[in-house]
Amino acid sequence: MNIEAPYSDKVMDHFNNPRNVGEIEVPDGVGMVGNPVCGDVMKLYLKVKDDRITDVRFQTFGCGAAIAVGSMVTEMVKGKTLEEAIIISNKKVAEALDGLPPAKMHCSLLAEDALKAAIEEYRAKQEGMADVQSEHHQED
Amino acid sequence: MNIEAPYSDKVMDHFNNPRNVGEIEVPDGVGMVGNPVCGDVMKLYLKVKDDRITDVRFQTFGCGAAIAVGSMVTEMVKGKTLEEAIIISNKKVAEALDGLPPAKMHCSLLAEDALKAAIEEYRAKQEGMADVQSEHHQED
Amino acid sequence: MEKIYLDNNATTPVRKEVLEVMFDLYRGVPGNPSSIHFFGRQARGYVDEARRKVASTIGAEPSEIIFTGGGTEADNLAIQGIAFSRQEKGNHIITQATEHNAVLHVCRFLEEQGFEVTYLPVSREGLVDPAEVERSIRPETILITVMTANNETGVIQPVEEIGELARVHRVPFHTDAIQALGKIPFSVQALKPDLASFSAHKVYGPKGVGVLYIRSGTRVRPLVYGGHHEGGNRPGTENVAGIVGFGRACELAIDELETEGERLRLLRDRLRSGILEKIPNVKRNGAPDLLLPNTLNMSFEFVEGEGILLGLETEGIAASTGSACTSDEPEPSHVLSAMGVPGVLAQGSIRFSLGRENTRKEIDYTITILAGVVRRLREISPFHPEEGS
Amino acid sequence: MEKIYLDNNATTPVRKEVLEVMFDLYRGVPGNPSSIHFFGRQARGYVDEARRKVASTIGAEPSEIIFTGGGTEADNLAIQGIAFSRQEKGNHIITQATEHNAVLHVCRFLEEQGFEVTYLPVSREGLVDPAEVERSIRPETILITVMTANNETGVIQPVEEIGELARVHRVPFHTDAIQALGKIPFSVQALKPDLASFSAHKVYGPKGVGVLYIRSGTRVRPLVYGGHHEGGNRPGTENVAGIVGFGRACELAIDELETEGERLRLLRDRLRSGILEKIPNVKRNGAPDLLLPNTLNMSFEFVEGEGILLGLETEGIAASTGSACTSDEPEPSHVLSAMGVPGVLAQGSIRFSLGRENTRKEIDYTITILAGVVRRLREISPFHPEEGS
Ligand SMILES: Cc1ncc(COP(=O)(O)O)c(C=O)c1O
Ligand SMILES: Cc1ncc(COP(=O)(O)O)c(C=O)c1O
Repeated sequence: MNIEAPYSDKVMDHFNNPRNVGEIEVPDGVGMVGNPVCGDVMKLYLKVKDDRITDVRFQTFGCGAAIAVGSMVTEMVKGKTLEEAIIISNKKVAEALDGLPPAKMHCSLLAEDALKAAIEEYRAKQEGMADVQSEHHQED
Repeated sequence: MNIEAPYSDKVMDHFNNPRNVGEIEVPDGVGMVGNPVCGDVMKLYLKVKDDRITDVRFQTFGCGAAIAVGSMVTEMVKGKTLEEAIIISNKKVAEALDGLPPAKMHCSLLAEDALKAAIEEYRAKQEGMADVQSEHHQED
Repeated sequence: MEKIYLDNNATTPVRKEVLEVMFDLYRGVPGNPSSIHFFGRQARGYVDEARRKVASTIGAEPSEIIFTGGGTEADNLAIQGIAFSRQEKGNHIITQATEHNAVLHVCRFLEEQGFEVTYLPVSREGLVDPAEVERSIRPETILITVMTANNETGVIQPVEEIGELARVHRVPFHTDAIQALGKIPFSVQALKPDLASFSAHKVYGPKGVGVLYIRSGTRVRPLVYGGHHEGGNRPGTENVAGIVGFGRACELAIDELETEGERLRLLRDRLRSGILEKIPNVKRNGAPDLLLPNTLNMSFEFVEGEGILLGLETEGIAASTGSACTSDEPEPSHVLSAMGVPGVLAQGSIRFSLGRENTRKEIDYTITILAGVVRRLREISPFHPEEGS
Repeated sequence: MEKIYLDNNATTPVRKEVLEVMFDLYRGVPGNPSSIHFFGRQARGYVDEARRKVASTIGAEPSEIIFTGGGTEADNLAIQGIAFSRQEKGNHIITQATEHNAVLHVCRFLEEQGFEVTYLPVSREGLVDPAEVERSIRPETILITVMTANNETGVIQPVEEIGELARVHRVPFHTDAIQALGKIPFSVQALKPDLASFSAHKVYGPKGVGVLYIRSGTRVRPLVYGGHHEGGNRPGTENVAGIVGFGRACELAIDELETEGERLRLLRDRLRSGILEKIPNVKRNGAPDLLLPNTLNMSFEFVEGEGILLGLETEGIAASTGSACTSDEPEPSHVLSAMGVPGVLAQGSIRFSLGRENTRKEIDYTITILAGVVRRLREISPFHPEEGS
């Protein structure tokens, strides 16, 4: 009878063969969210060119769902512009994985949050550089 | 395995074929004990000659044990002198039946008590008659 | 000697179809439903499926079904659970005199704890008067508990009216439906109780498994603590096989409710007519038109019930005096006493409760044997007018 | 794929010999033990026999054995039962931090009811200090409850010393011996507790059956009311088949205690050595010399436990993170936290609990698979020093 599988085949595929695992040596943006004491942490690295994500990597400390959403979100954002990427919701990630068990939906938030954090970090750095550049300009 | 029989074969025999059931038309002593609301009543009739029990009958309203002890006690006292009969304890009745379940030991008291009540009634009548006789005597 | 079992209100044999699913499960599903691995998820899946089956049997949502360790525990969880969770709202409980001890003893315990309990009387037929229920309701009333059907007499109470009153007065209503399940239609959609108790072993399921229906939104204080199981209402590792057995038993009971109910009613009526025809000085107990189809309670004048049972047993027939209780309680049945049956007559009362396995032949045999037993015992009785005067 | 079950502390599969007696009983003994006819007496006989078996397994008198609806209920009956029956004597209870929720949650409930509870700390090895128990005893202390062996770590507490202290100070002593039964010798003659809890499904018996040992003369307030069953301590129709299954399971467990205990200890040690050899950055949890022979709890640095479990499951291996609990509790194990295991490390802890069906081959396979899973997860982890720096 029904040994209901805990996860969809897609989740299991991303858990067993996670895409885009690891770090980017000199990232343009990095986001790290979660709390290891509560079980899940995700770190996401971006390479950005002309407002477009050219490379993305992730690392996860967490359960199977947390790993799969990390893998999936990297697949979803690669090649996207930052505007397109930042509106990717946790629900979209979960849908792309053919769903998550209700108790695991919170894991998909990790992916959304890590992505947002990385984009924000990138933008903050950009603004900082812009400021620096404009300051330079004035000095010239 | 153990369907422990509730009662010994002897109890069942006396329940199924009770001895000395019924009344004595003109008894010398009658004892009735118990309370029907609590479940058990025994009535015991004696015929006495020269302080010896020549006939005995019983009636019971009650459970199997109460019926069996009535039957057994009548067997035990028939032909006995009143002195011999009155010392028959409920334990002896129960033993003669090869024992009773603990929860049913109180039923054997019915037999002892009904017998004692009947003997006492007989003796009270005798004393009354003796009194009457001695009164007669004085009158004479 | 083939034995005849006429004590199905005390307990029923586990039916073959139920045993099958239970043993398949025992053999194949070793997991703890709380474990997250496949063994655990498999067990959880079975428990969830059983919950759906029980729920659909009584017209409830699966989330409203709490599995317990039996009917007694279900009654306790309902009554203690409501009493202790609503004690700031009030301390008054309404029940009635012919409830099972699993209700009455809880009420007595609650009285020791400072609650006040009204035990409503019943009519000679065993019925509670809904108007009396209504008159007993006070501002501090926090629970009304009235059984759907009585285990000793089979009398079916006017629970729909009582439930309606309870709703109007906004008092939570619990019903012990343990004897009703599988014997008469029972739906929480129709009756709308806030809580209702059930027990598997009365419907050909295993002993030691019960259900408390708790209407969504109703809160009870648990009896035991220790985990998240059953929504925190009844912590402890689930009796998976027992629960699955209950689920299957419900399913089958519902399928067969009408045909089997009708069959039992005919058999029961045959037993009744046979007894009345063959044995003089017999009284029927309980409202004749408001009885479970399988139950017959009769008083045999001048003789005592246990003697009758032993006489029947000698011929292979098992019935009972009132509820299943050891004979260390010499008082007559509280149910019959409440109905005004005099003590001596109550002592001579027998409950015949029929079940799936009984046949017409068995009933006819029982009538014959019973007539002989009663005649013989009356001959021994000091109260029998012909013999004892 | 053959599955490997390494979660025997969560629950054990019902063993064949136990199933056989249960099945025979379900088919052959339809009675309610409270009924006085032969069906009832037969059921009563089986319950009595099982009671004798359980009693002799732990060195108790049959009259000291109360059957319950599970281990959680047994713990509750002991703790609530003593607390509420002794509340005029005092309101203080002593327990310790690594108890099962079936003890801790009851204590929390009792705190809400006005009792005071001291939760003693444990050492890094998971052990309670008997001297601390003694220091915590006050005039108003009415109960000390300390488990015999922990379900998550297998750590065996110094219950003999604690029991001795309790006796000297005349405070009732309860021990949750649910994980000890069948794994290490346990006798109420040696330990002399006033109350001790057991659960059938931890010793290859059915789920939903427990036992509370109550020393003769000790009184507890029941959790439920409704009849004379189990001496009034636990009313409700007995789960006859489950009780009989528990009796048989006890008998077999005692027969095999030494040989099976030794076999499991060797297998467990093999698993431990294999892991320590193949996987770097692993920490063992719990006093190494005071462990149940079948239990191994290990923390794998840089990775999270549920991920490990899913990796193992993919290869057919079932283990657990701490106690069987659904993952809606994201906090790390309260047991490991109490032992001072840092949160991140506690999140990476796995309990392997071995049982009768495990083989050397399974253990060797598990070591290999586990090494691969942990390596792979560490490659993904942001915390792993080689990969993540
Ligand atoms: C009406 C009623 N309520 C409660 C119970 C108790 O249920 P259980 O035997 O499952 O504890 C019974 C049967 O014993 C019953 O007939
Ligand atoms: C130490 C301990 N206490 C109590 C329990 C609860 O017992 P049960 O599962 O029978 O309710 C368990 C197991 O679940 C346990 O391991």
